[in-house]
Formats: sequence, structure tokens, C-alpha cells
Amino acid sequence: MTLAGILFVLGLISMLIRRNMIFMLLSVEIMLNAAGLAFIVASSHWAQPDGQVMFMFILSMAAAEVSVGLALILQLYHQLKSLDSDEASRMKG
Amino acid sequence: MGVFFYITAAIAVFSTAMVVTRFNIMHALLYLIVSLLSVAVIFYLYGAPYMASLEIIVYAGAIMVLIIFFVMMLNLGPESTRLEKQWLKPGMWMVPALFCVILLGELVYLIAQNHTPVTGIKEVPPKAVGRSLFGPYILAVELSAMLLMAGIVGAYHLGRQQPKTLHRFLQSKPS
Amino acid sequence: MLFLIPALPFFSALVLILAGRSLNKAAVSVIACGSMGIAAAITLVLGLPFLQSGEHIIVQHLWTWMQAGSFTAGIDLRLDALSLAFVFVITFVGFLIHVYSTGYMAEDADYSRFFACMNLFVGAMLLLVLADNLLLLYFGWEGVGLCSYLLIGFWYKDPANGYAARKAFIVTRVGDTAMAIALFMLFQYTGTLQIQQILDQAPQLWAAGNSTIVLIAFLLLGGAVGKSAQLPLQTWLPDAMAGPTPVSALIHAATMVTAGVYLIARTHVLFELAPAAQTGVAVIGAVTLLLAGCSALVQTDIKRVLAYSTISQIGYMFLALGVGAWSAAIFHFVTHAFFKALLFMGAGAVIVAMHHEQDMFKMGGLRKQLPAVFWVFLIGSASLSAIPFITSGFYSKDQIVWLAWSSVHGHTFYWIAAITGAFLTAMYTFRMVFLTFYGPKASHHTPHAPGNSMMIPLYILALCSTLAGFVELPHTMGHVTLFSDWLQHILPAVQLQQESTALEWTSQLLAAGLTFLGIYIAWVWVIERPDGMLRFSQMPFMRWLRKLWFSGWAFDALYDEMLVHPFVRTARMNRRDMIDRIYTTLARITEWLHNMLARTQSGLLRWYIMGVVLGAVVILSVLIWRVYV
Amino acid sequence: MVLLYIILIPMFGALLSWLASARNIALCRWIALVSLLCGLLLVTVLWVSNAADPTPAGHWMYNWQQPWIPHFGISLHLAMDGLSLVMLALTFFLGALSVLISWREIKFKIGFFHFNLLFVIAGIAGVFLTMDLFLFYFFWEVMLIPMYFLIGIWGHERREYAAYKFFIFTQAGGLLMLLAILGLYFIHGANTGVYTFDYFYLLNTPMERAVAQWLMLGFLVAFVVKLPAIPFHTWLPDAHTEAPTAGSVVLAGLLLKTGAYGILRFVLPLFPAASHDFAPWAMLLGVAGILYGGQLAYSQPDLKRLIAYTSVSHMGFVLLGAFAFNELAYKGVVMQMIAHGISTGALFMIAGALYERMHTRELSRMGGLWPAMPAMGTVTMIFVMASLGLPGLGNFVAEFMILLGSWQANHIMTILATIGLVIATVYSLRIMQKVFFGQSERQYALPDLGLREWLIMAPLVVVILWLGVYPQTVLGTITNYELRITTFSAPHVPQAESSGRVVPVSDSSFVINHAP
Repeated sequence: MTLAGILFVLGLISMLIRRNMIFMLLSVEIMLNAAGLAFIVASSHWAQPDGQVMFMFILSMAAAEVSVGLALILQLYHQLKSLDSDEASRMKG
Repeated sequence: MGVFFYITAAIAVFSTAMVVTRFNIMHALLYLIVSLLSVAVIFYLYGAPYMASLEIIVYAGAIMVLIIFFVMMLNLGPESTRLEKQWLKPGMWMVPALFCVILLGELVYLIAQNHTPVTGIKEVPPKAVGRSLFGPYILAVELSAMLLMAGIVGAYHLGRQQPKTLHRFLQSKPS
Repeated sequence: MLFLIPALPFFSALVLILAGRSLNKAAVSVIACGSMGIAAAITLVLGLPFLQSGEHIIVQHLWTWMQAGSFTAGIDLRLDALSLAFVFVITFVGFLIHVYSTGYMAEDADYSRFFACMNLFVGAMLLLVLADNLLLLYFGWEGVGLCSYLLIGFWYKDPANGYAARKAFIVTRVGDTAMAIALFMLFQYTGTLQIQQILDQAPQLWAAGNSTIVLIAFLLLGGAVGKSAQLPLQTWLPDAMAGPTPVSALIHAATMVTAGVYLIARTHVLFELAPAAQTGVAVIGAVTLLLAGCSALVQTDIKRVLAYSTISQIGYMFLALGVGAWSAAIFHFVTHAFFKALLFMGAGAVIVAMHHEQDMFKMGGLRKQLPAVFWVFLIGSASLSAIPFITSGFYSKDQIVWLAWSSVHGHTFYWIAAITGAFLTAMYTFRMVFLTFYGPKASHHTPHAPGNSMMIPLYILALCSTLAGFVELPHTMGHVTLFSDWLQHILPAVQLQQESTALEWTSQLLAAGLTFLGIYIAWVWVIERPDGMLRFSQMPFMRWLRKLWFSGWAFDALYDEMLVHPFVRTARMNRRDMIDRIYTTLARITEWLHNMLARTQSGLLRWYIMGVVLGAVVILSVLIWRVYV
Repeated sequence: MVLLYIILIPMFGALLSWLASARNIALCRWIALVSLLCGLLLVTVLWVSNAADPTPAGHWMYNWQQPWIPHFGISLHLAMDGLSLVMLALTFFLGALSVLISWREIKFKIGFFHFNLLFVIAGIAGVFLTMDLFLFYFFWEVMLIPMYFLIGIWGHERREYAAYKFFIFTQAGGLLMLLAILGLYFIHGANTGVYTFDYFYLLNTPMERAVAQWLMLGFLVAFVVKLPAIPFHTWLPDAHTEAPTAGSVVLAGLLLKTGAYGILRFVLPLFPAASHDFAPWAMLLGVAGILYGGQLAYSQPDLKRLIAYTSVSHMGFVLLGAFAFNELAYKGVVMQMIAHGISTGALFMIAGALYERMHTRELSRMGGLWPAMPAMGTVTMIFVMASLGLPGLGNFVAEFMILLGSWQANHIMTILATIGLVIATVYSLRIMQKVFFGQSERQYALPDLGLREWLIMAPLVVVILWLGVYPQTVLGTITNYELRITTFSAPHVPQAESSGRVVPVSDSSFVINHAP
């Protein structure tokens, strides 16, 4: 469980630091993975299949998310010619 | 049993740390795969063999490969690593790292509160998972199917190189 | 019939305002002087029954002006002996001044506007004098103030006249507010503003010296002081000379300035109940007497000399009222009206002759060019400086001088003040006469003699100012008291301390002696050794004294500094209305908040994630703090 | 029913004139004028008929009741007594004149202009007549919006700013009043079980002092904002300088009076005890208004702003008189409302005429206009003298009665107010001096008062003189109201009157707790 926490936090740090969008995507993956781990540990702890079912969903969601994320990044890359997330700040308030 | 756990945990942490610090994307991806594998092993240790296999197949196999292909498609080349170096000033680290450490501290503190003996690992056979998957969670499964289908359509649609402009204000033509 | 007296001037003023410009000069003067003449005639007709018995009274109620709950105020006029004296003077002298001003204003463009204002003024003054309730009196009081504003600022082209007119109106308005408060108090206690009812109820309501009646009397005194240009509020009269001379003659010599005297005489019961206030009146009279006398000594402009002399003569009247010699004050008012109007009109004739030159030092030797004006002017100044036996001024002023000492409330200080006043008056009057009529012929252009339309009134007034005196002879000379017992029923007779005629002889001789001494000094000062006097007046102390007196004892500077400048400065500072600033700052604060908020949406992805993390941290820490601590 | 006509006439006139403006302009102006004139005629007929047989004190002349939303106890309850009759006469009089004054001044969108103008007048007429608090708030808003358009569209340079400021101020006040109305509604309902907005029922709602205090304050704030008292007066100068002449005449002449009318009609009778405690403060506010408004008027470079501040000062008298709680001051307040309406309205018309001729409101650029315009000079002189309270003109009668009345209530305040009179003289004479006397540096051939302007000025001069010399006609009509204030007795609900003029009040109230 502490391991899941550590992984999650590492993912979070990378998410904050990186300006490259792909790295952000990666850190999201890490965080998802950590969350999944926490679920599995819990399910094993209470011997309930629910944890694993939840992990199933996380997996499916992660897959869908990655696919759409990459497509978006592709588009953005074509627009901005770079992967820097600061470039995409035209939504300024 | 504990020994295995600690080894794989160490590997996982190390590889995630490497993912976070690498400048070159490919290195980071590979480390990520390593970390996923170690997590899979931990799943197995925690009596979720089905999940472990799934993790390896879906997560490490499909998603990671997809990202690698994507990166190769973009063929960023060396200048992206230089760019990466330029962006990752040590100064940048301080503030977010500080907050994350606080967050970690709190998580650990919470987990340590009601710490129960780690030994109670019970085996949850895939059969039980399957039965519950199609039992109470039947609706959730359908939904995840829908989600996947949406993902595919979205990826397809966004990825297409439409000649015409996408939005009013995105004037420049995609290459 | 009675309402015709004030109604006629009002009506003619209305006609002149509406159809003024279309009528030619002759028509305008006929309407104006005609209405005044008829009003004077009606006064004579109404006045006849008054001659035998003093207590004949005519009261006329026109319509209820205001009626709200317990307070009723009607437009009702009342003619009794006291108001008859005033009405007679106003209409008679007013008529003469109107005739005079047809000549004086002959070539002025706004001829009809001038006469409209003059008639309006006379109408308001008549209303003031005939009013039976204090509210109507206040109506006339303010109306007179308005007309003096209009007439002083008649030549509106020059802003200085406008300023003088505004000053006159505002200073008199200060007096009016004091009087208004007195009215409120009277209404509060007596429940009515009818003068007669107040005078009847007053003795029962308050014992002599009761604090409220003293306060009311002082407030009434404040009103009178404002209007009659006495001590605290006298700064406006010298500046009021900016108006044409007939205006000064009518308003600032004969009628308006004596409104204060009328008010005090009319409400004498209140003043008797408040001895403190009565002594206040006497003190103000005496002090103003001296101040104005000194200031008149050093003036260069002929009209300002007469203005200061008016202030000092009214000081005499106030002194007489203060010591309880009511009828003496009214008698002095009548004679003063005659000779002061005469002097002003004479001065007007001189000014017209010298083509609007008002500085005495630039005139001189007019004795030969304008003999008629000179003789008339001489008679006027003789009665002003009270040369014994032949002039009316002597009888009225001497009576006040004597009563100032001998009456119950009299006091030696008043007598000394009166005597020195007489001396000063003689000195500055004859200084004026010698400067203008004697000495070398200073002015180069030949003065043209004024037309007879200006001269006739002068002759009539000269006649009056000599004959009027014999109506009231002092004890020592035949003791004819026609005037005072005529006023007997309205105004109580003066109580004398002791009856010794010897003392009266001494005071009269002393007064006459001082008058001749004054004339002699004036002769020496102007004609004999002018250079000697020049050296004398160059001495540092004398120069400072001269400057002080010239500016009317620096009251002007005092008031400017104390009241006018702070008000103007704060007004200018506050031009943009501080409270408005509160609201504009409020608006600005909201705008600033808006900007702050806008800046948070910086569009940088990582800042948003940071926000999420921060949120998570905060929530978790709160959770921990709440649950486990 | 006649009361309803009074409100409907201007409304229909508004619609008609807007439609007519499509065809030709003159027709639209004439319709507006005619509708207001016949409104005026109607009111004078009522006045004359009432003067013939005056109703006994304490009764309402006319009363008309029509349930509107019975569910909440809201009814179209219009009633007229001396006070509202006089105010209506003033409304229609000034309304007709303001239409006349804007004959040539308004060049564009004339139809819409007249529509707004007549709607404002309909709103004001409504405000003076309603006896139902909900309806009162309704008319309060109806009065507000067209005024916003009047200032916003046809104003001068900074019109948007002024229009916004005016709207926000009055709206904020209005909302507070709405809260107070609802508070009163529920308290009344809770105590007596009868949920109604009707004025007569709400008159004697038993409530403890603190609550009454707050509700009174809610009402008072709305009226104090409208009647510009010191802290809330800053919208007035801006609104006046920017409004077109007709707008500022209606604004000064009528809108300020709705504030004063509100105090007399709602604040004093509804919360007698609370307003008694608040009286010294209110009088202080009034006197501060007089002195502060006066001083500010003195320092203004702009003519219209100066006149605006004079009305702040004059309205200070109204506040002083209203809270003096005696019959004399009360009549003085009503007189002041009318006299001020006429004199300030006239001054604004003159300022408008001057602006039309010289296209400037700066006092420094005017001067020495008397030779060019003696007629306008004399008319301005009359109204300037009226504004400084010269006896023989309307304002003096009012101010004197207010001061006389408030002397009984509070000495110091009255003394300060009388000092205000001197300040009034200072700023009024400044108008005369700066505009008409003195040196005129530029020679311009200015036309004197035209026939149309004479047509406007003559009635105003006649009325102000008539008020000054014979105010008894006005003082006479407002007799039947004062009974309520002094004795705090709630007015007995008007019983059925013989001549059917006063319709019995049907029990329109609706009790919520049990469905009918």
C-alpha cells in the first residue's frame, strides 16, 4: 500500500515537472497503475473480487485514454510544432 | 514471501524514479515498462494472478507499445532531449516536489493509522473475478465496452489528417 | 383705503416690469412718481384724524396668508401713530427722491428697470411698516433686502457692484436669520405672531429679565443690527454706495436702514422686559456711533463719508432706544431722514456736475460754480452737525444727548459717547463741505448745474430739515412736546432720573460748544494749514490709525478672514464632492478584484495541476487535522 | 375608477405617441402633450370637486379596490387623499411643461423619447396613488426604467456613467425596500394570520421595537436614496448634468418627490414608534444635507450641477420637516415639495434653454447676458429668488413652516437649518451674478425667450407667485391626512361612504394556512 502511495506521488511529481506532453501522459499512466495496485492490494486483503474488477476497468479506461490522448497530442504537435505544454496557453483568462 | 515483495517493490520504485528523471523519451518509456512488469509481479504476489497477466498483456504490451510507436512516428530526434534538458532546471523541482512529499507524508500517515498485518493475503482465483465481473458488475462491463468504442472512434477521428481546418480559429493547415 | 398705500407702488412696479421697455422715459417717470405721489396723498388723508388724538388706529385684514393647524398668519395691515410717522417719511421723502432721480437717471439706459425696483422697494418698505403680524413684517423685511440687492447692483456691468450687492444681501440675510429664530421662539411661547397679541401676552408670560425674553430680545436686536448696519454687521453699508445716488438717498439714508429702529420701537414691550437687551442696544448704538464717526473722518469718497455718517446717526437712534427714549429716537429718525436725504441728493448733484467724480480731493471751489447746491448742502450739513437753534438736527440730537444721561437707563458713558459723537460729526461734515466747496478749483472741466427737476426736491428738503426741528422743543426752550405726546399711546414716555433744567442747560451748551470747536478744527485742517495737517498725518502712528479708520475698523478684513475665506476654500477643495469619491473608490476596488481573478487563469497547464495538487494537500491535511488530532 | 384613468391616460398616450412618431413627428409630440393636459384637467376637476365639499379629516377622497393576485393578498388598491391629489397635479403640470420644453431639443428617436417620458409620468402617478405595497414597488420600478433610458440615450457627454449610477443607486435602495415590504408582509401574516399587502391592514401590525426599527430602516433607505440625503446623494448631480432638459425637469420635479412622498406615506405611519426613535438622526441627516448641499452648490463650475446641489439642499428641509412630527412641519414639507418642484423645474428649463443657445453649461464661459436676454434674466431672477426663499414666493412659505414646526421638535437643528438659509442666498446669488450680470467677454447675438418658452415660463411664474401669496388652496386640501401622524392612530378602514365615492374595502385578504 505504501508502495502504491510512493508510485502515485512519483507520477504526480513527473506530471508537475515535465513540460513535454508525452511525459505528462506517461505520468498519468504511472498514477493509474499505482491506483490499480492499491485496488489489488485491497481486494487481496478482503478477498473480494471487486478490487480486481475495478482494476479491469482502470485498464480499459487507461487504454481508451491513451489512444485519445495520443491523437490529441498529434493534433497539437501539428498545430504548435512542439510538444511544450506552455505553448498551448491560448486559453488565457 | 516478504523478501520477493521488497525486491520487486524496490525495482518498481527505482524504475519509476528513472522514468521521472530521464531526458530521452525512449529511455523513460522502457523504464516505465520495467516498472509495469514489476507491478505485475506484485499483483501476482498479492494473489491476483489473473490481474498480473492482464497487466502484462494490456498495459505493458498494448498501451506502452502504442506510445512507443507514437513516439517513433513523431521522430523527434536528439533536439527533443536537448529541449527536455533545458526545461528540467533543478530549480523547477523544488516547489512541486515539496508538495508531493507532503502529500506522500499524509498518505503514509493515513495508511499507517489502521495498519493491519500484511500477512492476510488471500488468493482470489480468476473464476471468482469472472463470476463477479458478469454478476453485479454486468452493467459496468457494458459501459467499459462503450468507453473503449468511444476511445477508438475518437482516436480515429482526431488522428485523421483532414485537409480542411478543424476549427474557425485553427487557421493553419495541418502538414 | 389703507391697503392702497403699499398696493400702489407694487402695482406700478409690476406695470413697469412688464411694459417697461416699451414705454418712453416720460411715461415711466409719470407712472413711478405718480404712484408715489398718490400714496403720499393717501397717507396725508389717512393721517388727518391722527393729528388730534394719538390713539386712533386703522386695521385692515386682506386675506389669510397661511393657515396650518394652530398657526395662522393673515395679510393684515395696521396704521397707528408710530407707523404713520414712518409711512409719512417713506412716502414723502420717497416721492421727492423719485422726482430727483428722474433728473439724475435721465440718460441711463435701464430707466424703467430702475424705477421698477425703486417702486418695489417703497412697496416692500411700506408693507414692513404697516404689517400687523411679524410674518408680514418679515415679508417686507426680506423684500426690502431684495430690492436693495437689485438697486445696489443696478449697474451690473461692473462686477464690483455685483459683489457689493451680494455682500449687502448676504450680511442683511444673516441678520434676518437671527430675527427668524426670534420669531420661532415667540411663536413657540405665545402661539401667535400677531404683534399686538404678543405685546399683551409678554408681560404675563415672562417676568422682567427672564432668560428666554432676553434671548428673544437679543435675537430681534440681531435682526435690527443686520438691517440697520450697526456694529457687528455694518460692513455692507459703505460698499452699498456702489449703487446710484438716489438709491443711496432713499435706501441707505431715509428708509431701509431705519427698519431696525422701527422693529425695536414696535416691540418695545419685549425690550422693556429684557433690560439686558436694552442696555445692549444702547451700548451697540454708542460704540457704532464712535466707530463710524472716526471712519468718516478719513474717507476720500464723498458718498462713503455720508454712509459712515448714516451709520453713526443710526447709532444715535439705537442709543436713544437703548436708554428708553423711544419717541426721541423716532423724532431723530424723522429729522435725519430729511437732512440725510438732502445731503445725499446734494452729493448726487455734485457728482453729476463733476461728471461722476466721487473723490472729494478732486473737487474744490464749487461754491462759485454751483451756488444753489452749495447753500442747500450747507443747510443739510448744518442740521447734521446739529448747529443750535436754527437746525432740526440740533433739537433731535440734543434731546438724545440729554436723555442719554438723564433717563432712568441713562449713564454718563452714553452721554460722553454722544458728546464726542457730536464733535466728530461736526468735524467730518464740515471737512466734507470745505473740501468740496471751498479751496482751490481742482477740477479742470466746467461743472454744469443740475436741472431744476433735481433742485426742487433739494429746496423742499432743505426747508423741511430746518422747520421739522420746531415740532419738539426741549425743556429749556419752551418745552413743546408735540411729537412725543403724539406718540404717547404707542410708545411709553421716557422716565427721567431727575428734573434739573440747570443740568440740561450745561449739556446743551457743552454740545453746542463742541460742535463749533469741530467746525473750527475742520476749517483749520482743510483751509488754513493743509500742509500742517499733512505732516501731522504722516507720523507712523497716525498713518496706521488713518488706515485702520479708512477700512472701517478693519471689520471687512476680519469677516473675510474668519468666515468668507474658510467657506470658499473648503468649497473649492470639496468641489469634486468627497462622498462621490467613496462610490468611485468602491467601483475601482471591484475592478481590481476582477483583474486579480483574471490573472489566475494563466492558461499554463502545469499551474492548473499545481492547483489540483494544492487542493488535495489542503483537503487531506484538514482531514487529518480534524479526524486524528 | 377615475383613479385608474389617471394612470392609464399617460400610458396610452405613451404607446400612441410612439406609434404616431412613425408617421410624423409633430403628431407624436401633440399626442403626448394632449394626453398630459387632459390628465391635468382630470386632476383639477377632482380638486375643484373636492374643494367644493371637502371630505372630513381622516377620510380618503377616492378609493378603488380590485383584487389582483388574491392568493397572496395583493390587490389593485388605489386611493387618493389631499397629499396625493396635490402631488398628482404637480406631476401632470410639470409633465406637460417638460413635453413642451423638449419640442425642439430632442432630434432623434422622438417617439421613443415621448414613450419613455409618459411612462415615467404614469409610474409616478401610480406611486402617488397606490395603497398596496406590492403595487407600490411595481410602480417604483416602472418609474425607474424609462428614466434610465431618458438619461442614457438622450443625455450629454457622460450619459452612460450617469445613467448607470442613477439606476444602481435607486435599484439598491428599492431592493432594500422590497425586503422590508416582504418582512412586513410576513410579520403581519404571522401575527394576525391575514396575509395581505394592503396598506390599511399593515398599518397597525404589532411587532417588537427592534424588528420595527429594521423594517423602518429598509423603507427609509430607499426613500433617502431617492430624496437625495447626504450619504446617498452623489447620483443626483451626475444624473442632472447628463439628462436632457425634459429628463432633468421630471427627475428634479417629480422623482425626488416620490422619495419624500414615500416617507410621509409609508415610513411615518407604518412605523410610528421606530421613526420616533430615529427622528434625531434623520433631522441631523436633513440639516447636514442642507449645509453640505449648499456649500457644494457654491463651488460648482457647471450650472446644472449647481442647481442639482441646490435641490439636495432643499430636500434636506423636507427630511428635517418630515421627522418633526407636528402638523405645521408636515404641511411645510408638502408645500416645499411643490414649491421646490416648480422652482427647480423652472431653473432646469432655463439652464436647458441656455444650453440650447450657448451649448455650454460652464458658468465661467457665461456672463453679462442681461443686455442680450433681459426677459430670461427677469424670469431667472424670480426663480433664483424663489430658491433662496424670498417671502412672497412658494419656497419661503414652505421653509418657514418647516422651520417653525421643527423648532418645536429640536432647537439646535432648526438653528443650523436657518444658517442653511444664508448659504442658500450665497449660491443662488452666484447663479445670477455669474450668468446674467458682470462682464461678457464674447459678444453673441442670443435670441431672448421665444413664444414657446414664454408659454412654459408664464404658468410657472404664475404658480410660484400664487403659492407664495395665497398658499391656502394647497394647505387647505392636505388637511385630512395630518390626523394620522400626530395621534399615531391607525386610520379606520374606510367604511362604505354614502355617495359611493369610497368603495367598501372587500376582504380580499387570503389566509394561507387553510386553503379557501
